[in-house]
Amino acid sequence: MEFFANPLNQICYLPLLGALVIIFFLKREQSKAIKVVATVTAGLDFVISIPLWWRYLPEGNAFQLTYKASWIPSIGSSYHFGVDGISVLLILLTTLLGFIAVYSSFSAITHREKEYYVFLLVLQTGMLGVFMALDFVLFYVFWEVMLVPMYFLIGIWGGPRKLYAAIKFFLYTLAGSVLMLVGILALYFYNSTGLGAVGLEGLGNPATFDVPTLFGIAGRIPPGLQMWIFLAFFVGFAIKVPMFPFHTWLPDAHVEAPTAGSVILAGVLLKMGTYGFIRFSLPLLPDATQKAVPWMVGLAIVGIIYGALVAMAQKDMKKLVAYSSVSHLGFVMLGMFALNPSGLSGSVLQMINHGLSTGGLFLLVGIVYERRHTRMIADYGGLAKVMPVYATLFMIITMASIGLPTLNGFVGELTILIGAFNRSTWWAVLAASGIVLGAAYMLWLYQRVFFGDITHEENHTLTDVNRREQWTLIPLVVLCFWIGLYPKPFFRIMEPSIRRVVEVVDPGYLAHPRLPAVSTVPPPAHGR
Amino acid sequence: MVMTVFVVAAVLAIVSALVAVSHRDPVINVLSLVVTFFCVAVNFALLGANFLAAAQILVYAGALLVLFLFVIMLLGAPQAPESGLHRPVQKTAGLALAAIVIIGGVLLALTMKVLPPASPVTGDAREIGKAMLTTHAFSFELISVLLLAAMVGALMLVKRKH
Amino acid sequence: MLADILAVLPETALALMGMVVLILGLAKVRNHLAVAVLTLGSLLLAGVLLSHVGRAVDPGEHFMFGMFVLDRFAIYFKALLLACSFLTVLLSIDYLMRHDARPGEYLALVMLATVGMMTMASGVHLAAIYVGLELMALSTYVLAGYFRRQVKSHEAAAKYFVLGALSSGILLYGLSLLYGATGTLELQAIAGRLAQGPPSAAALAGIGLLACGFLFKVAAVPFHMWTPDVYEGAPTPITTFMSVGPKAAAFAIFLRVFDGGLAPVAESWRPLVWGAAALTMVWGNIAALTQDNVKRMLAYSSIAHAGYALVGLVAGGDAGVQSVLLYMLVYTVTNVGAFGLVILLESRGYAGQTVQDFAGLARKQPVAAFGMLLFLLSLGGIPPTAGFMGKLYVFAAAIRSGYVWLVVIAVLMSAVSLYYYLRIVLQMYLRDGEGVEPAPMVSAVWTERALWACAVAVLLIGLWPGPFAAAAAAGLGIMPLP
Amino acid sequence: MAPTISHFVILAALLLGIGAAGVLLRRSGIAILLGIELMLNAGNLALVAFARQHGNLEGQVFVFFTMAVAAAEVAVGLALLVAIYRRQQSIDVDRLSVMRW
Amino acid sequence: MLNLLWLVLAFPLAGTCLLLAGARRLGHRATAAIGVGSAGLSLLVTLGALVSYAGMHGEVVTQTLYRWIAAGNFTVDLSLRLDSLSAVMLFFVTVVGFLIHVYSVGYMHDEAATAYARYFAYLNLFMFAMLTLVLGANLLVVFVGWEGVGLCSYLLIGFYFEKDWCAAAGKKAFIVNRIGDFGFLLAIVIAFKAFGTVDIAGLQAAMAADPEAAGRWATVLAVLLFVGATGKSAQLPLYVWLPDAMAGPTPVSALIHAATMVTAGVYMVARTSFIYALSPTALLVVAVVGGVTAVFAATIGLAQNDIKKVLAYSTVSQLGYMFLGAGAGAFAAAIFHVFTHAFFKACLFLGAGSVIHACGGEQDMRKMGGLKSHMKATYWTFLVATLALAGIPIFAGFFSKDEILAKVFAAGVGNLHGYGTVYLGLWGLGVVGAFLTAFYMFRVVYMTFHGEYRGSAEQRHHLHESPGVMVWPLRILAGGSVVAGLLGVSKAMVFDWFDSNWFEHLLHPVAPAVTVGHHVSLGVEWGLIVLSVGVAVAGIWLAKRFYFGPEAGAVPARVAAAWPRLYRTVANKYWVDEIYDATVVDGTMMLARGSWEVDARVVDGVVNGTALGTRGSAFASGLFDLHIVDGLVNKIADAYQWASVKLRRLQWGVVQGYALAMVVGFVLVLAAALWLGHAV
Repeated sequence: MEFFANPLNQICYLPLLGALVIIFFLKREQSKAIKVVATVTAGLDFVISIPLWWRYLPEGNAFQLTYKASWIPSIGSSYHFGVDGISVLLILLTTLLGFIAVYSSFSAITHREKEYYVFLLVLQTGMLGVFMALDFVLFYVFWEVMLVPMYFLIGIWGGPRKLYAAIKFFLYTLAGSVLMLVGILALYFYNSTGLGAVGLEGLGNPATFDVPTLFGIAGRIPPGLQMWIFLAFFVGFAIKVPMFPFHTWLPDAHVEAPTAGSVILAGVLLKMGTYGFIRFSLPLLPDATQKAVPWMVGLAIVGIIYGALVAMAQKDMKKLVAYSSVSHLGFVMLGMFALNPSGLSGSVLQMINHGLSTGGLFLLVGIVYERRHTRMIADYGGLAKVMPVYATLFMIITMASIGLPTLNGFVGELTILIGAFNRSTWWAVLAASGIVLGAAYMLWLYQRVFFGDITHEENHTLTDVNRREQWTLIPLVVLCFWIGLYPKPFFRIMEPSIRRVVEVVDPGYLAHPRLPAVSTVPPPAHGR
Repeated sequence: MVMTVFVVAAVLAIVSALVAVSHRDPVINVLSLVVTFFCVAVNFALLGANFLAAAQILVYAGALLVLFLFVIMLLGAPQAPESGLHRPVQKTAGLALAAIVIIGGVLLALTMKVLPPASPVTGDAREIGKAMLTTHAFSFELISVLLLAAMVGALMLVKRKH
Repeated sequence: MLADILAVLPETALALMGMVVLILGLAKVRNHLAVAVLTLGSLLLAGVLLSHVGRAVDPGEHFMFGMFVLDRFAIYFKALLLACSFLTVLLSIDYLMRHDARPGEYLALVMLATVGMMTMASGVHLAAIYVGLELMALSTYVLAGYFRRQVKSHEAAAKYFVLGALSSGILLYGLSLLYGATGTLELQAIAGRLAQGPPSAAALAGIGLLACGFLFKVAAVPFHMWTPDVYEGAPTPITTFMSVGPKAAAFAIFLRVFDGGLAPVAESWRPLVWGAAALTMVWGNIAALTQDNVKRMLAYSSIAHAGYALVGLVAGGDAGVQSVLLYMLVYTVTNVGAFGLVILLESRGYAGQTVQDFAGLARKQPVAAFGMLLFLLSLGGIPPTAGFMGKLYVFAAAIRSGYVWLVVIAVLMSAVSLYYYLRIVLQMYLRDGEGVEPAPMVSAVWTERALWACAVAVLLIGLWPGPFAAAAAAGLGIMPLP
Repeated sequence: MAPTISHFVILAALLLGIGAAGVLLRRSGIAILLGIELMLNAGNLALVAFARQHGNLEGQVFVFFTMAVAAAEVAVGLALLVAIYRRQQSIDVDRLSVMRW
Repeated sequence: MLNLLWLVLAFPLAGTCLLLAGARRLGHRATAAIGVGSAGLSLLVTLGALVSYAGMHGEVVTQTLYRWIAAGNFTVDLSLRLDSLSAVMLFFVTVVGFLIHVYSVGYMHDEAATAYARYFAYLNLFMFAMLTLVLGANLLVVFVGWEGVGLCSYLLIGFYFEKDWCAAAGKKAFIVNRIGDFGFLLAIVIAFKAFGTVDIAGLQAAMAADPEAAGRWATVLAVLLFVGATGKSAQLPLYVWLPDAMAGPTPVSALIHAATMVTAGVYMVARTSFIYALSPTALLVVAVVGGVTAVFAATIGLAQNDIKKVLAYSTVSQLGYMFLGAGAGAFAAAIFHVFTHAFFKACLFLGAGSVIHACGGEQDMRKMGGLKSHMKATYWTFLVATLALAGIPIFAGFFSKDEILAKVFAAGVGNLHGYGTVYLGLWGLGVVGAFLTAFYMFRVVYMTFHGEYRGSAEQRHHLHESPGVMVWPLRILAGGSVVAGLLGVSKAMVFDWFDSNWFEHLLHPVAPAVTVGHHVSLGVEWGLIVLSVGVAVAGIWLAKRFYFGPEAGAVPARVAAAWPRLYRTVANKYWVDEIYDATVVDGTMMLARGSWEVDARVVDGVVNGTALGTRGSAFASGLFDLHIVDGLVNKIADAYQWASVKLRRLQWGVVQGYALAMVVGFVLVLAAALWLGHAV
């Protein structure tokens, strides 16, 4: 049937299928079989997602490989899948990390394996759906669906304070997303019938939740309404990102979640927030976006520096990495709200980078955690002697995360800085200072964990990474170098989609780019 | 003449109603309630609802009185343990609310257009019966089901064992 | 004349079958199962008749001298109510077996209550509505007190009775005031009179008291206080029944009377309902947060859900009504499922009373636990369950009418509500319950069937709401409007 | 002069209030039942009065129904009282407070 | 040949990969073969390239490998650029690099196989990065190399990571560098914003095309770039990492922290000289920082006893000279000094290395002495290099340093940009620095090689000359230290017979000097030469007075006793490290902890209160109080709990209570209905 002929549907629902197989055909005890099925499914999912890389044609339509079917005709919501350059990259990231997450859990998860892998696979379906959905209702459905398995992953296989972390994660994100729903509805009715009692005339178009269709009215939404909708979206997305004041669920969730959970959380879930901004807020609410720029950038920069500082104060590896995510995503937001091609492409690339490097870091932390069952930095030291390969891998990922040239982080950060600078000198200056701090806390971590003498007896007997663990990490390392050395293909894929966003949110920018800005304003006072 | 009848009936009704809800002895309560019902029946009559007046007396003064007394006897005429002292809030609030209800109701009544009674509809048996078997036949049937349900329910509730 | 008889055929049949069941019960028929199955059969029969009759008669027409209509609205609700009763009976069978109670009267009363509710759904004359309401009420009073051996059961019945009678007294007074103001009890005529000019004080007062009476039936704040106690004390199947059937019926008359007969003065009652809705959502959810007794927690949750449905009523218009219709359906399958699982656990020997009793259920009863998870998520409105779609429609309708702040309250409260739903989930999945596996007392095959039905419905509505929304949409706008 | 409609309605209001007071204040189940009956009767009286005012029968017929309803309610209520009395040798509603909070 | 330029980079990179991959399996020989081999190959390629480049008269060769970044309108190619400037750097980097690879074979021989492999891997990686830095055709590629060398120095300093202070030093180096890089990065971004390109040639063209904008941005750019330079080239105030960097293996110190990496800053200034040329302010800043650093570091050098520390500070000071020169607009002179300095400073370090090798890892000069007799070759080569550094004629250092001083003097007299007096003052500093340099270097020579051996007995037994593989590089570098200077003999020295300053000519097209109208007369020039030689000799004489002969070291002791505070201050490097720790480091950490507190208490607190509600808070305060010391949270949370409990308390079980509530409800609704109705 042609539903499954569509590659997106295949990619999205294959994990679900695997989950069902595990549920119905395997018993709790058959842990081996369960692992095999899970791994095969996830791996296959990655494999079948690879063709997107060339099946999506950047110079083609805005959304491609689309699949549209009637779903809830009465409210004009349809089952509409499709990808553009941005989502293609995120989908690939998701399938890759999904596979790695499954593959890396073999030895980490020892009890209730069946449920674990089921939840992991369901989670992946949810995430993929979010990146593919082109209908608001559908998007929202996937958006919330993936809360549940994540809740369980944290709550069942998490650390000591898992229950608290799980419920915090769930309620926090939920509270945000329900408000987003209100925003969606307001938009929906403005497009069609208007909002009665607040006396807002609608545009009288046929009611629809179809995102591409709604893009059509982007310009015509009155600024006031735009502001409100933007606010509603903001709450939903900013919590997910997480942006500065809304970030506190992140450390708990990250720290308590099992390794794979953290990888997915950092690698993909956080990207949903940023993806939401770039997919919905910017193209749908240009005026509000323009107005919000100072606020958003402010929060982003605070997040960059604040996150770095807090990370520096951590004694727990995972918490440190978690806060570094706050800092990195600050960069993503900064680039995004520079609202120019370089900034946006930088921020999209940085989403991928963060997925790779932070995902890698969580994997690495997970490796020693499995061996020593502690995440406290103080419990380590001198590991470089006993685990040289591990040390090398950790070094590479660290460098990637602090943005060393020839590694992915640098390209992203630089492009973001270029973009940000194009709007205002001081944004770039402040943000760049975050890079220094980044180096500081990561290297300090590295030093404390790997250098010096081995202070704890147990560490003498630590075994270096085994083959499976190596193979979970090597893909990430390769990608880090690839993006660092030859990011062009990535940019090429996202370029047109980003141009479309810019055209809407900053009309006339592309016509006469303010770049090079040999312009009238002296450097400090520059920016808008 | 009509007025005097009304006044007498009304006053009697109110007094007996007060007794009915306030006296300690349930038997007295019930009996004075019957007096109230009787006075209401008088009012019905004054309003030209003769059949209803009769029904009121039959149903209430007859059936319900008996039923109540029967139950009271069954329960050995329990003296309701009235002290009420140990729940002053309930008491004051209750009284206050009752007062408010009354005042509200009265004020409401006064706001109504005081038009002289329109052409007195003769609510005699024929009229009512006709209405009940034509217009309201549905409700009428439904009432029968309701009574059945009540009967079954009452039975179920008091049956000693099953 | 024939048309009249035809129109009321489902009710009639049900009532007659009820008497048959009653007689069988009194005749001390040993085979209780047969009686139960007969009940199910007669409910089905009523359903079949309903579908045929519904197709046969003209939706716009009034029957029984204008007492009774059989428009789509009525048909939708009757189908829903029959479904409620059907599920209730399914849930009751094992329960009755376990308490070796004779099912005759019990089942008969359920059927009679159903008759009452059905007449409420299609009454267009306040007298008929009132009588139907009383029929439903009386039967449920008795059912609540069905298990005389449990002190709670009696207490529940008594409380329900006293408060119910009080509210019906008030309702009656309200009716009479309305009658005084308009001179008629027939909805269409009332609408006509009210449309003529600004409502008189008497009319307003009547409307207010009417609203009170209905709000009591739907268990909205501040007329909700009976709910937790009665739900806790009543036999769980009856609790289930009360939480869906009468509530749905009450919403039916609420919609028909307020959005129909009283539509002309909507401006005077909409704010009332707005307040009631907001208050209900907040109160219900917050009170539930610290509730350890599952049945009471679900009681508060059902209060909160009444609040959500009221939001739809406030929204008004076709969209609003449709959303309420859909919401009632969603809420019914979900809530029956949740309570049904409590029953199932009881029948499997778990306490199922307090939240802690669910500890580790995921290990011991994976399927049951998953079902509970499904229903709780649906109650919380998490996709892809029915609950989400229900809320989506309600909120959409409200925003469309511009009640944004009401919706904001609603969504925030639904987020809060997740907290107490998750408390159960947390116990089931995240805690490893200790203690040995209790042996199932009796087979719960019927209960399980009911639960499977609900689970399927919840998922189906959640994933494919189109048809159901369409059905709800079909039950629109044919109410008597001036 | 003849009594007008509002006279009757006022009387109805008084009865309603008194009945409500009974429901709210008395702790004996029987008294509460009586209070309820009073309230219903108040409603009836008002109905009949309005029926007279509007000159149609609807009110009266409705009153007839409500009488039946009242009777039914009394029956069930009394049955309940009996059952409760059997259990706890009292019809004091205050003792019906096992379930709370 | 030139189109094979990328091979220069490819070989070391390949070496790195091979070594890292095979770290487990390779033995010493194989490792050495790969490591040295790759360096040698890239040297060969370099020589070939230079030969064929010599053919074309100093025009610029660029080779684009591929389009690296293309984001929005921000596009950067990965391209290499060979011009005379990069050619010079290329030459000595590969030469010195190769020699040090060779030397390392012997020096590191005692390391375990894996460590050995790791060492050479890092060394190759460094070569790769450094050459990228040199050959980069646009600022971004330069930056890649820039960061790369930073990383390598981090890795190599931390090579003995078992020693905590080594690791700490490594981190310090990287972070301090990072602070500098921050400036560099901003400069790149600004350059792109202002001129739409980061390509060096393109930038030059753009600035030429738009003088107005160029004028506006030049200072910002130049200063930011210089911030980067101070980080990399260890100038005030960011010099602190270099002395600590001596924690690394000595060859590393020689290669990275003396010959090549640290000069990257100077190179970068010369590379972007066209920007500095536009900004007098920037030039002045560079000159001042350079001059002050030169003397400042030299004074510290006086009181150090660790042989490598002394050399380290002398490096800092020499770098100061280079910047001084560049600041005076004499970019060619600066690079010239870089060039010569590479040889003699490498030689010195390697010599020191061989000494340390001989003394079994001893670095404290007070425990040395009299080594002259035990290790001839080392002594002589060391002496030659010292003379070069001290600026004794014939030796390389003399020419380059003198060139710089002369240029600075000229700038002073010629009142460059109206800052004449300042430049004169700087010249004075330079002269003083020359004196100090001569003094502390001969202090080293005397303390190390003359007098009696002061080490322990069994160390004495092991004293031995180093193996040939270590000595030959010394010899070659010593030779370099002698001849290298002849490339840039200033005209004055040959009495203006002919233009002998080949070096300046070579660099003129890429880094033209900022000329002063005024020309210094021949006599004055000779006066300067004599003066600088004079101070050098004086320094040597004083060192001999103090540290040679029977009562060696007695005088300094007396001096120290005379001015104890002064002595301690100098010996403790003016406590700069301590000050930095107290201010910058501790400040940051305090900030960090502070914000962590805020995070845990307030931000999260509010959340716990609102989002979780009742049990959440109970639950939270059960599990989370350790973080939430603050009452705020609990208060908000308790509010929820309180509300919930209160609402439930209203449910007090008495039916008439409920009835009461209901009636209240009736009344309220009634009132509301009437009010609304009439409001309508």
